[in-house]
Order: sequence, then structure tokens, then C-alpha cells
Amino acid sequence: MLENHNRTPEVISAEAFVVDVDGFEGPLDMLLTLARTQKVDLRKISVLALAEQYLLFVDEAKRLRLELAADYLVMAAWLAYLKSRLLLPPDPEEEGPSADDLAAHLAFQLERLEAMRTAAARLMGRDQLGRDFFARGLPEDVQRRCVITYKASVLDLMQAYAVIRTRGNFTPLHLDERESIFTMEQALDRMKSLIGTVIDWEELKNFLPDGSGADPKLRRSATASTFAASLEMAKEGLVELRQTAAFEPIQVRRKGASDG
Amino acid sequence: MDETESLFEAPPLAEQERMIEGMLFASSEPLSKRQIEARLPQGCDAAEALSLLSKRYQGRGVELRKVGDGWAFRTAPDLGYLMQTEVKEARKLSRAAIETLAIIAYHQPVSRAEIEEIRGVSVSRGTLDQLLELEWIKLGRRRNTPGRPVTFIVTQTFLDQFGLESSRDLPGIKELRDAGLLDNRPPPGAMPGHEASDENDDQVEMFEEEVDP
Amino acid sequence: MDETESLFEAPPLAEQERMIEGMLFASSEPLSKRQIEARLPQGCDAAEALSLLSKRYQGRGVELRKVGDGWAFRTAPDLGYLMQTEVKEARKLSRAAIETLAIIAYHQPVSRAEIEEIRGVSVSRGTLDQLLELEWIKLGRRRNTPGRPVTFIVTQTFLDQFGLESSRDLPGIKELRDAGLLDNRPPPGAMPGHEASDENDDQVEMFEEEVDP
Repeated sequence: MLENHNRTPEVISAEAFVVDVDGFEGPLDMLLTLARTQKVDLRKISVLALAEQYLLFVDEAKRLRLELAADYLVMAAWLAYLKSRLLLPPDPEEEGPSADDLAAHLAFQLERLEAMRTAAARLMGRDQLGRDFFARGLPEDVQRRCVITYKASVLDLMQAYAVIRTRGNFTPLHLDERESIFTMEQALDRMKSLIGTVIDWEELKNFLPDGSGADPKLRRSATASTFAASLEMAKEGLVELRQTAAFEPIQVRRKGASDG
Repeated sequence: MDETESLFEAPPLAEQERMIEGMLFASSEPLSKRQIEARLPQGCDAAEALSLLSKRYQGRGVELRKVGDGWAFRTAPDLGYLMQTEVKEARKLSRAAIETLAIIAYHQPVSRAEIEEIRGVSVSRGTLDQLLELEWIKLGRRRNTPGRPVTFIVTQTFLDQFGLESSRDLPGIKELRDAGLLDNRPPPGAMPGHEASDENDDQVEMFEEEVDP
Repeated sequence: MDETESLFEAPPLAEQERMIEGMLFASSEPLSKRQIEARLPQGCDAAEALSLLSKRYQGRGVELRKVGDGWAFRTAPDLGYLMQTEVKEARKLSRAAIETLAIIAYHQPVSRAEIEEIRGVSVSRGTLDQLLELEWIKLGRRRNTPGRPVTFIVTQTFLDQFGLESSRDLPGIKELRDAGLLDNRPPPGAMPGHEASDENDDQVEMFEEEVDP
């Protein structure tokens, strides 16, 4: 079978690749390797000869019953088409790019791939950080220092003072105001029933009972009892609590909930 | 230079200095003279090169320093402040602090016992320390009463901060009432219930954030 | 605060140089001019001080290097052999990863489809992930073409790794551009190439041995 072909030295060397088809990264890579065997500048490459080399390789692979990936076969079909177009005189009726355009683009692709290979090799050949040159081995970290400034206005001051001075005017909490109280037992019940539905971290304030937004007294009471309930549940190992920083919202989640 | 046993000549001293400079820079720990010499070409005199290097960095932003029996580069001590970045954070003063401050401003000079009497709750040392640290209050004269308690007064910094010319500029009770600040309904977050000492006020604060819309 | 600070004159240039020297010595990562100036007293001109500093270290064992928009001290490359104890064994990159990196560096910003068009094979997610993990590449802007594909660009870490001041300094980039090899030349008509890239592409690639050039 091979005897039918013109056995140039290039073709013979190309045959050697048949054994090691796994070493290629796709048909373009294989074409580039074949092209190199032409031992000419890629710009002057004979795309026709290259197509023949490639088709020969595919034939040989078939003869050896090697299984070729589909993209190798697609390339073979296309090269067979290109070869026939290159051999025939141009058909003025034919639409689309000319055979020469197609051949030129293939040559360009090969040249570009080759150029990128060379560039990659040059890049990797450069001196590298941590191998040839080094950064400071003992960096001295910049420390973040938090400077807290407190702010308060005269109005804050006056309001605070006014509150103190008028405190005596208040009557003690009446029994009928008890409805504004959310007890720890209630908070515990509420949290225990809600926590099962919580998948991830949830802000503690979302556990407050309905209507506590509108009633400041209830809200205050519920905030305290819900917080106490969450502590109690954390103690029992039912929930986990976290707060990213002072004054940030307190978050709660079921113990053993997804841990990311 | 000791070249007795080396076949090749040691590199010039300036080059040795350069080598040590690179080594010490890249090393993750101080290197002793022995360690340095083990890595230098034969016949090098680390001591002399180190002394040159040390001189070169004298007065620079980094200095060559002896750490134990090793050598290492370190930031010049006077530049330590450059190794810190300041993160500014403004916080609201806690209610305990603002109330204490208000009492001092209105009643100065005032002793701690008097502040507690007016507030109706005990005043933590931390609250007073915070105000002292802010330089909004300072110690006044001691009282001539048994125990000679210290008193607190507000400072010029306080007056500047609050835009007051003197503490007498603070509005009186009547003006507060006229301004509607002494309504019978207390503002939210100023509910009674301070019976406990304000040692726990920090915790309460957390909730205030949520209560105040 | 700002007003009072600007009342003071900026420190003399030599002192600014010293400050920057300390800062850059302390950091293992490049610092940008902006970062440096943020830590210097007001009114300092980092550019001028940096240029002085760069001259001061010319030919030393440690050099001042420009890396993208940052500055960093790095040991002189010719001294690398003295620091082999500092070398950390890096994972070898696969041939696919190396080529992909080069294509991104020379063609950036470049989309995945364009990388595949150049290599003639699909690019596995693992290859890109490896480069992203090394922080040698990052996502650039999306293309304004149908599907708005993401593009990839190289990072400052990449420039630092390969001792490049900018991606304009990539070896041979000018010649490649002049030869038209960095043009985005779409194939005429239907050319066979890689199929639409397969997200499930074999991850094996990542572990391939580097092919020596």
C-alpha cells in the first residue's frame, strides 16, 4: 500500500508518528509536526504536500486499525476536499473562499501555532520568581490599626440629660402592659420551632415575633428574650452563633447545618 | 583574604557584599556567618563583606541587624509607623457614656457618687475611663467631704467637640422642655429599666442599634 | 485632620526615598505608587523618590523592579544559584497550560473560543482553573459579541513571576505583531477546528508532564 506512494524521506519520517498518535494535541498539532518535516519556512510550506502527508497518515492509521479521534477524521475529510480543489482549476461558479484562501489560512494557523509554541518556550525560559530571583524572605506585614473615634452631638447630650432628669416622672410598668412582654419561654418555643426551617446563617432579629416591629416595648423585650433563648440553645448545643464584629448583627444557625 | 586552599580566586569583596545582600534579602530567617560562608564561593570573607554591607545600609530605610548569631535586614526603627495602616471607625458613644458625660457637663464639678445618684445606676470605671481617654472629661478638685472624693469636669476638647463656648451654654431644663425634649414619653431606647449597673451596657447597645430605626 | 497635616511640609526627598525603601523592603508583593503614597506623609512625590531608589540599587544584589503598576525589590537574577535553599518546588505545568498561558499573554484579552481556535483543540476547564489558581490570569472584560463571552488577561502576579515590567515586554511580542501573528484573523468559510468546547473535558491534562521544548 505504501509502495504506491512517492516515498520521500519526509513521508518516511512522517510515518514514524503513526505509532504515537497520543502524543499530539489534536489535528492542528499533528499538521504542524508534519509541516516541520518539510524543512522549509512555514510561510513557504506546500499545503498540498502537507495535505497528502496527513492523508497518508490517516490511511496508515486505518491500515493498522488504530482508532482515530473524530476531529482527526474531520480534518482528513476537509484536507481531501482542499486537495481536490487545489488540484483542479478554479471554478468561477464556486461560491465562498477560494482554495488558495483556505490553504493560506491553514498555513497562517500553523505559523501562528508555531509562533505561540516558541513564545511559550521563551516565556518559560525566562528567569522566574522563586526560582531565579526572589522576593523578601522575611516580609514585615503591615499591621492594620483600628482607630475608633466616638461621635456624639449636643443634641445627644441634651436628650440623655433630659431622660435622666425626667426619669422620676414615669409610673412603674402596669400589669396591663404585660402584653408588651415576650418571655424567654415564649422566645425559646419560637426559636425551637423556627430553627428547623433555617438552612444557613440567619440574623437573630429575624426570629423576633410578628408585630414586634411596630411596638418598641415588645421589640425591646423580644430582642432580649430571643437573644437569651439563642444563648440557651447554643449552650444546649442546638445552634451556633456568630457576630462578624462588635455591633454587627448576631447570626444564628442550626448546629450541624451545612458547613459550606 | 584567605585564599590558601582555593583553586579559584574568591570574587572581589564588592561582589561578595552583593551576594550576601541578595542572600539575606531572600532568606526567610536570619543567616549566621557560618551559613553565609557555606553558600558563598570558597575563599570568601563574610565578616568583612558583612561589615561593608552594614555600613552601606546605615541610616537607610532598612538596616542590617545582628539577630542572635544571625544577620537579617529589618526596617529602620524610626519607620515603624509606616508598617501600620490606620483604619478609622466612627462609633456612637454608649448610652452609659453619653449620660455620664451629660451629667458631668451639667453638674460639674461632680463626684462619681453624685453621678450615680443622678443617674440612679452605678457608673462603671470603664465608662469614666473612656471619657477620660477621649479627653472630654478630666479630674477636677477633690471634694472637702469625707473620703475627699475626686470630681470630674469637662475639658476644652469637649467644648470644641460639641461646639460650645462654655458649659454654661448648655440649655437648661426649661429650655429642654420648651424644645420638646422633655416629653413625658421617653424616646425609644431610653426606656426605664436601668436598675442594673451599667457594667452590662455594652451588651444592651447591641440591641439599641436594632431598636432605633 | 487633613488641613493640619498639609500645614507641614513634606519630608525631604532623601527621607521619602528612605521611607519607600523601608516599605518596599517589608513587602513581598509589589506596591503601587498609589499604595505607597497613601502611606507616605502628605505632599510626597513617590515617582521621584522611586526613581532615585531604583538608581541607588542598580547593580546591587537586590534590585528595584517595576512590575505592572507596582514596584518591588527582587534579588538580582545572576545570584539565583546562591538561593537554591529558598526554592519552593512548584507544580509542573502541563504543555496545554503553558501554551494557553502564552496565548493569553500575547493575545490578551482573549476568549476561550479564541484560545481554542489558536491551539486547534478544546481547552479544558482544569487548565484555565490551574492558571486562575496561580493568579497568573484573571477574567477581563466580556466581549461585545453574541453570547458576551468572558475574556482572559494576565495579572501582575504573572508579570512578577516572569520578571516583566509590562506585557509589552513579553519576549518577541513586537516581531509577532509585525508579522501579523497576533491578528485576530477569522477563518474563511468553514474550516475544521475544535468543536464547541466541552466543559467536561478531561482534567487529565493538568497532570501531564511538561514537554521540554
